[in-house]
Amino acid sequence: MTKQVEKVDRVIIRFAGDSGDGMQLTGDRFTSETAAFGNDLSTLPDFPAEIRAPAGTLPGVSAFQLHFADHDILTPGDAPDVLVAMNPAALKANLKDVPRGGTIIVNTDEFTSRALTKVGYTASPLEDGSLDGYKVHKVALTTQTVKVLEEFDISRKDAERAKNMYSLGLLSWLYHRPTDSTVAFLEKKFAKKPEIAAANVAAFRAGWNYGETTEDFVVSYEIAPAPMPKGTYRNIHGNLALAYGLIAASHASGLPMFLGAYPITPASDILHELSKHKNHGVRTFQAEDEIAGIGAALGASFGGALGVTTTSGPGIALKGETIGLAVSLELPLVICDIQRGGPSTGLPTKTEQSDLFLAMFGRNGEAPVPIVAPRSPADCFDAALEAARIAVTYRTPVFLLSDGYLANGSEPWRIPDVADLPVIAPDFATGPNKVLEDGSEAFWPFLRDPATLARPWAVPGTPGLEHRIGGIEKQDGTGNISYDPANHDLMVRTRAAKVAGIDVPDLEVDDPSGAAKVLVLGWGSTYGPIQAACRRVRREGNQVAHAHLRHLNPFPANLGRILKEYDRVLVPEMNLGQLSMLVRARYLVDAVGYNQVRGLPFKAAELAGVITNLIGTTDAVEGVGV
Amino acid sequence: MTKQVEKVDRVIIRFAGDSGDGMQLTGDRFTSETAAFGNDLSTLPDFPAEIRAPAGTLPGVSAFQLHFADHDILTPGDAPDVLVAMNPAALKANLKDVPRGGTIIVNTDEFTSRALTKVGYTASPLEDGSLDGYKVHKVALTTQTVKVLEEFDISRKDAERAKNMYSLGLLSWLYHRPTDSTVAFLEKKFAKKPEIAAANVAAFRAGWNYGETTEDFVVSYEIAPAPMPKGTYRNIHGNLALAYGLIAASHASGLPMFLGAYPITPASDILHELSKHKNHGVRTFQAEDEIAGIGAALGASFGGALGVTTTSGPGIALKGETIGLAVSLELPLVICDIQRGGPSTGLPTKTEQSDLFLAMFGRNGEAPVPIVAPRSPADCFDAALEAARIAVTYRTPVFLLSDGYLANGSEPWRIPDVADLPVIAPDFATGPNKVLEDGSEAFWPFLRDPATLARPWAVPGTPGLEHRIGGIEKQDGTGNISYDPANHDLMVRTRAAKVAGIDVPDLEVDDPSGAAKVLVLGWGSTYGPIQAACRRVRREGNQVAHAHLRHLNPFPANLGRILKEYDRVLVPEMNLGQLSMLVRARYLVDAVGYNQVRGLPFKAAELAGVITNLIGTTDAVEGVGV
Amino acid sequence: MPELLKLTTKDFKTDQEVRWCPGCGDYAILAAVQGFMPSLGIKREDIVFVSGIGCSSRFPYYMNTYGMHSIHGRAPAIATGLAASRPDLSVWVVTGDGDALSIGGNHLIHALRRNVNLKILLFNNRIYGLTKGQYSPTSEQGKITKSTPYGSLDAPFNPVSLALGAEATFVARTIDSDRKHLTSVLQAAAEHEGTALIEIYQNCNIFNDGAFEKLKDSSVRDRHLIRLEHGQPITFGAGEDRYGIVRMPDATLKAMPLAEAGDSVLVHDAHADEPDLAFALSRLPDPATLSPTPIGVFRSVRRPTYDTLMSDQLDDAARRLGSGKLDELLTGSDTWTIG
Amino acid sequence: MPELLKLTTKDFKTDQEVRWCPGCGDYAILAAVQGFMPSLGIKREDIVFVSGIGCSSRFPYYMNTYGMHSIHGRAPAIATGLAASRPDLSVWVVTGDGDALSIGGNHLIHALRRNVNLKILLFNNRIYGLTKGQYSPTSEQGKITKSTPYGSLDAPFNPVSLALGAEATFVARTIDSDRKHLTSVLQAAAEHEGTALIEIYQNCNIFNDGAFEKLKDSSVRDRHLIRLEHGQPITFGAGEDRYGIVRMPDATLKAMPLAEAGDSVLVHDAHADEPDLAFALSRLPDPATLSPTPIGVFRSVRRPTYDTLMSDQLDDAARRLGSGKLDELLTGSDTWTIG
Ligand SMILES: Cc1ncc(C[n+]2csc(CCOP(=O)(O)OP(=O)(O)O)c2C)c(N)n1
Ligand SMILES: Cc1ncc(C[n+]2csc(CCOP(=O)(O)OP(=O)(O)O)c2C)c(N)n1
Ligand code: SF4
Ligand code: SF4
Ligand SMILES: [Mg+2]
Ligand SMILES: [Mg+2]
Repeated sequence: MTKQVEKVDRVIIRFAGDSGDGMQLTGDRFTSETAAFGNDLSTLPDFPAEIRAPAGTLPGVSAFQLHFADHDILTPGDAPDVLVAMNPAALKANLKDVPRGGTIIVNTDEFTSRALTKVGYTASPLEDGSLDGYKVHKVALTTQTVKVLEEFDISRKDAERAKNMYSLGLLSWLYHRPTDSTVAFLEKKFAKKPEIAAANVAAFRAGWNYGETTEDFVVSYEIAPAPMPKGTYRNIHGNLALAYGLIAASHASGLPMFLGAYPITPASDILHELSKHKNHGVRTFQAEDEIAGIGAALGASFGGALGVTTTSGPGIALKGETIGLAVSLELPLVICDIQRGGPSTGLPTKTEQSDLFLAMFGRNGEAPVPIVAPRSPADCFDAALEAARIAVTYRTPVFLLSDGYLANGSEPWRIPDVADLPVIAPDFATGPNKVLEDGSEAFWPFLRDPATLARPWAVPGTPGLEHRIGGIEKQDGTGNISYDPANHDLMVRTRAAKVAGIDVPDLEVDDPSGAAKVLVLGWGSTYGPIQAACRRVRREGNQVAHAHLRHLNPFPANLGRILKEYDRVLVPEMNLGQLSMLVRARYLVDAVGYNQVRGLPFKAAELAGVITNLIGTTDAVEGVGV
Repeated sequence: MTKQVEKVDRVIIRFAGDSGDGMQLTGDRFTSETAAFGNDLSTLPDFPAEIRAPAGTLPGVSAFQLHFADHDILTPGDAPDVLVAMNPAALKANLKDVPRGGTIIVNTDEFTSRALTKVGYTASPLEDGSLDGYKVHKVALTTQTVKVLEEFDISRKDAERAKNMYSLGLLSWLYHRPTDSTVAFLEKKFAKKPEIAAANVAAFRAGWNYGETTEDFVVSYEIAPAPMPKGTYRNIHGNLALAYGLIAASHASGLPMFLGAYPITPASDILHELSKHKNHGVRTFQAEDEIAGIGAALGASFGGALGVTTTSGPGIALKGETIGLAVSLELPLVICDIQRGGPSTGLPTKTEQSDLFLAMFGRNGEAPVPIVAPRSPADCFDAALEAARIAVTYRTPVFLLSDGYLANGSEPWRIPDVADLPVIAPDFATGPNKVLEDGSEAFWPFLRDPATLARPWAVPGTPGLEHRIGGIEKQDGTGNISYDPANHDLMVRTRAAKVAGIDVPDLEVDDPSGAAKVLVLGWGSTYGPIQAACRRVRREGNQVAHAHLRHLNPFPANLGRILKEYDRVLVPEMNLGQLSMLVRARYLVDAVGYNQVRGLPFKAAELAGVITNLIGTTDAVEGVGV
Repeated sequence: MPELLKLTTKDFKTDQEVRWCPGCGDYAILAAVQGFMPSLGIKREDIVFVSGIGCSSRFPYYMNTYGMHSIHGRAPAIATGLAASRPDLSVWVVTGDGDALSIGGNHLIHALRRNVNLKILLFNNRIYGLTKGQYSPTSEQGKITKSTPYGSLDAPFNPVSLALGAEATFVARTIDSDRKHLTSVLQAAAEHEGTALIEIYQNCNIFNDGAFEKLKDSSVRDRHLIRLEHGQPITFGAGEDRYGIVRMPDATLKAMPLAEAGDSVLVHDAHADEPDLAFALSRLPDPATLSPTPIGVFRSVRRPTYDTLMSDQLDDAARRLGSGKLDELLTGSDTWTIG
Repeated sequence: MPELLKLTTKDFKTDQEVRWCPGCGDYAILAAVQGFMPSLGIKREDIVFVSGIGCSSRFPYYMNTYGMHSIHGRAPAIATGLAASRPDLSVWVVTGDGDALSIGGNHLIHALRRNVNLKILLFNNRIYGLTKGQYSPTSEQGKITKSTPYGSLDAPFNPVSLALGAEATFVARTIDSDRKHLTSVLQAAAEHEGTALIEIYQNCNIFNDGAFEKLKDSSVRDRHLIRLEHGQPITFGAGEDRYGIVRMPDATLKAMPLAEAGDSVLVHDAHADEPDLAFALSRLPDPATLSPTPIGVFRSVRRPTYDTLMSDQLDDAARRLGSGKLDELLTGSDTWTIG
């Protein structure tokens, strides 16, 4: 049978199954194939908080969504074109997101009456007409896989497990993905169990062949590679990019890195990754708790290392006192908060942007800390470098605010040329910096650089610069303990001025027509959805501007001016309005928030609607005004 | 010799000496005598962070300032009329605050050349003319005291120590204070050492007699009692009033109080005080740290107690994660933050208002917590009651933001009639609150009161209401764990709505003429200085309005309207502008801050100047505008 | 009372789906605890389970009593406040090796020295389960995990030694799969007045499978497991290979073939005033191989409990001073009256 | 090296005025440490003192080395990061009984089990000094303080027992006023590779005066003080009343008149693999009266230090894989090229 080939410009696929079905791995592999093929892509894993929730239940469903295209895309997509559902729970949990007309591939083997009852289906949705509006492919994935693997000397359980590779093979066929990398991957992963490796490869190939042969699939799809700037690319997750950014900062500054961390979702992977790179001089310390993690990092900074701590919201809530100490000591420290749903334990595996206030204000006393936020998975690399640059240059703790969506999402990354990376100069103190009245020389640990207001960083081992620092208020210059009222006021204002004066690039506005009246201001991981929404709005003939903040503290110097250039400012955030509050207070601009705390990124279509509505009101208002 | 008696309306005295000189005790006694006499008064102790800094040094100086008058006063006074300086360090540290023409009483015995050198005097200020502009009384306090006590069977050291009572006697004579209470006090304090008691009484009397006899003092002063509302009064410190307010809340609610606390300046005294009142059913638990302190209090709340935790800024920075849990569990909890100078260890014994942001925002996720602040030492009583009322009624943690100035300052307090205290109704759940679809009854721990949005509080021991709660997001109603996106959004908004909807009295504005264009908006302990400043401004013929917030979250419903009624809003704060930022963000009002972080309360005169200047600009602006 | 209540295992189950991985040792412990509860003779409403965070800490959701799933490491502190203010309740803490010994180590040792009336069940699987497999403070040195790909560096805690060093009045160890033993230890803990720490070896079949296999596998376990019983000689082994624990001249304990050891085999005394023997017993197993591992009650001694002492102070004060009157308190001794 | 440096006590003093209360035991400890430092033979710039918060924690300001006065209870954690990343430094921690055992208890026990190269001086005055006199985790039960006007309820920690239960490799105890003994213990700690905990009994003459008087007063101290010396019989007492420590049949230790005890007097072995004896010795004093109190080195054994192990892992990796190249890392193995 010859099959049709259709060209399409973009596809969104969601793989969904039980926690134990290997959906994350399947998604990762499909992503790798897609990346290697040269499409632009964006991914969104979504898994339960339990390690392995009871099989076949709704809370146990694990999903992975992938959006790929022949052009530059920004989000993992709003609604899947294709849903692969490994069991009834996966179908039930995900069906509502698939638009009518979408494609659904189901593993019919799992649609037993017991499994159906477990999730509350009284009749099989495969039979009762509830899928009438969709293109449904019923495949006996388990049976077919087991059959293919009969020859192999492996257990029935292992054979069944390979069904995810079978489905991957089928999808790979369906979208013309290159298969070499998956075969290589399987051989490497199961290097110690060659029989299992061979079985998985066989299942994968069988899935491909099934697509090629069966009459159930008559069309396959081609998505041309996306035109991207010249360069060498890889696909990268946010947490990996963040870890690499930190290692790059260590190279760029010549400072050995010391990570003090306590495991917590969704930050743990950074600890895992960094602990692999000991030959880069990276020391990783799994502390007894978050306070010890940051304490150890601060101690290492005192000793001349690039001190880093990684955690999520609950961990930041514990580190507040030590961050205050770091502010008072004026030592470099990079604090990574991979935000998740709160408050309290909240939704550990879901994304949210609700720690901005905590980062800005979560310490006793006036304790300003610069804040940097990445906008996409790959951007975590640059943001980490920028956080380290500020920390080292200004001798200050710096927040790097990523989130669960960036952490686990992935996209193609053009690998930077190492020679182009910024240089970070630690500029250690090497000798006295003060001539006393009696003509003798001294080292004053709080005598500042007049340009940056940074204090000197003298590390133990440097002869003649022995000094003591601490969390009690210090005399300007000498750093001796001082309870003097005027000195305290001076020091509080000086620390504030130092942070306020950090050299931050001007904010760029994406306003192609220059005629927009509505500005959408965002920060962090909402970049993709906002930008995608703006493109939609523009495609419909409306004008809208988009500016996205990398620096939340201090704000870029031109932010106030930009805000005043637009009639309306919309601030979409995955919180109840934290940036919008900061902007309102600072610039007295009536920024309106669009807020969701659903543990999921915004949908571009929804946001586009909100923007369009707002554009409507602007016109109305103007109409009245003129 | 007959002495002149002059009538004056107000006096400010500052006692200053070494940490070991007993200045705090002397000040306290003088305050008690003054209170008993019926003057209005306000006090400001100011002591070093060290327990006993080396004798004779500037950092070792301990001072106590007292302002008393024949009329209603508001602050401990800007500049002392009388300085009692027990040694050269005390003179040097305090002289700059005494206006020319002021009175200085010095203990000449301590002005040895060694003591002078220690603080950097090259010549004795008593001789070199540097005190020419002041009325100086040189008294050999130590020698005279020791001489008086020669007869007593006590050590030389004990005799020398009594010099503070000698000086108290002298000042008591100078201002016609009643002496009985001090004699009674000394006899009680040294009940176990009668010889010491007698010696101190003798020294006290001798000081009085010295004033009566010596020609050095020719005038004594009378300050008539202040007219105050009818009632029984006592003098009270802020921390004591706060402790009493909590005990009163325990009585008013019928909930046994449980305090979980870890000692920290300036909050420890609340722990000390509460631990005395076991016959009021108060349990005090000195925990291993601040996290355990609040954890235990929360555990006790779960068990049906009035859970309370007391600390200062560094402690709050540690409690953030547990406060988030309390927000998520929706259990009553009173969190007292006696603010001190920050960041980090900062200035532990000095006052500041810089934890407002921390109280508002110091938790991961969206975790709103109501905030209540007292305005004067005695007001700590009412504020504590109000905090408890909100906590119990709305099932929520509540912040009570006091500060070091309120904690240690004192003023007369009209003792309330217990019958007038508000009733706080814990309203425990006693039975099922939900009929399920199948007709059976159930208890749903997150089914809310539609008016307050409070959830039911079912305490262990109540049969049939067994339930489990936790920090993971809960399903609306049932309280079961839920990762559902829409439910999370709903719960986040519901918790926010509950706090936003707390019943808070309208803000009252003090604007006697009704013609003011400038509004001064304050919160917490700045009440006295702001009100005193406004009176000054008005006395000079200008108009100014003053409004003072007890509730920082939620704001009173009429705040926005009030702000818009004035041309300019001034927000004086002992921080870099925290309330002003909240107000600007919320109401888009261009509130200007007047900010100081000097560890000391504002001076009324200075504030008055700032207000007058601002009134000037308003007129100017208006002139242009019209 | 037990007769009156007539509670059954079923009464202690909730309607919540249990969400541990299939095969997890937590299931066995849950079943044992639910099975044991009716014998306590305490009403369901008077029992509270408080936990921290971790796989194990999901426990309270499955117990039809009052319960709180709190935050990581803080359960002993939270339970202390509850138990100290409500001595009428039976308060149980469920925690993991990370929860109790890493982030929560301080609260644990302070609870032990205070002797608050808490029963602490420490599910020790020598791994962080919930965060997917990092090493824990009880993991053997050199352990390869996600966070230690080249092997962990630090010597593990021995929870029994640590507890004894922290003035614990009751310390025991048991194993998830040995329901009978587990139940007997629960029983002993429940009878103890004060803080009881029970270390439960628990298999995490996903991230640290077989960690205690030697102590469970019936074909070998008798060679590695010492069952402590108060008043009984301390022996172990099977068939010909039976050993007794004896004290060596250098004061340490050693396993010696029974024949050789003869009379010198030590007799277990869980009620000894001093924890010397209990501590020495806790040192017997090799931290890496866990052999030979004593299970059972190491120490169980009486010391007044914190909650009772606290209640006594309140009662005393009320007796001496009368129940506190608010108006008297507010008035104090130093007042003046106007008008 | 010591010869080359020619440092004196004076070199270790700073220009900062010492601000403890007159008569405080901290002065004596400071003098002893400043006096001891030159003998270390380490350059001033290679020494760091890290402290928490408390009276004792002001210590670093008075040592002319690098120093950090950090926050309450966290010094062991901060120092761990410093020592682990800079094994070339000599890192000392100064802490109090509240700082180390109350808020900082967890960091302390974890530092001990990790065996980071830290020398921890725990100034134990059995009270909170800086916050003006609340009871501490080492205060005797029933102690009347500002926060416990009716007496404290909880049993105190015995810091030596706790440290031994936490896998410490070096634990010693000494007394502020006995400069010679203090110095000898500092010496032993400095020579130890790994975490050394030294408990120093320190008099707070303001809030807990005389807490250790019995152990200091030359007319009685010999009756209460046991001076431990490795390899020597464990004896104490004066004149006729001399005692030896013997092990009783029930395995506990007891003081017995020397005459009676004869050969059975135990010989101290600080280097024993197992901490059994050290632990038993730590239990000798009555927690309330502190008699009889052993001082000296309880335990000193070798175990690889955390910082060395960590450095070894880095060196190994560099040796095996070559020093890390950033471009290779960033490129990884799965790339595609465009253009
Ligand atoms: C403050 C905080 N830090 C870290 C975490 C992440 N976390 C959750 S459970 C856990 C450790 C779990 O290990 P264990 O206590 O041994 O329990 P188990 O899952 O093995 O039963 C960690 C690190 C958290 N939830 N909160
Ligand atoms: C987070 C925090 N909690 C509490 C305090 C208050 N505080 C300072 S020192 C101290 C205890 C001091 O006792 P200890 O450690 O024994 O030292 P000492 O003063 O007796 O030498 C306390 C509770 C603080 N500074 N920071
Ligand atoms: S990860 Fe381990 S401990 Fe957690 S539920 Fe699964 S098997 Fe049990
Ligand atoms: S309070 Fe005690 S410990 Fe602190 S300095 Fe004074 S005497 Fe020393
Ligand atoms: Mg575990
Ligand atoms: Mg102390």
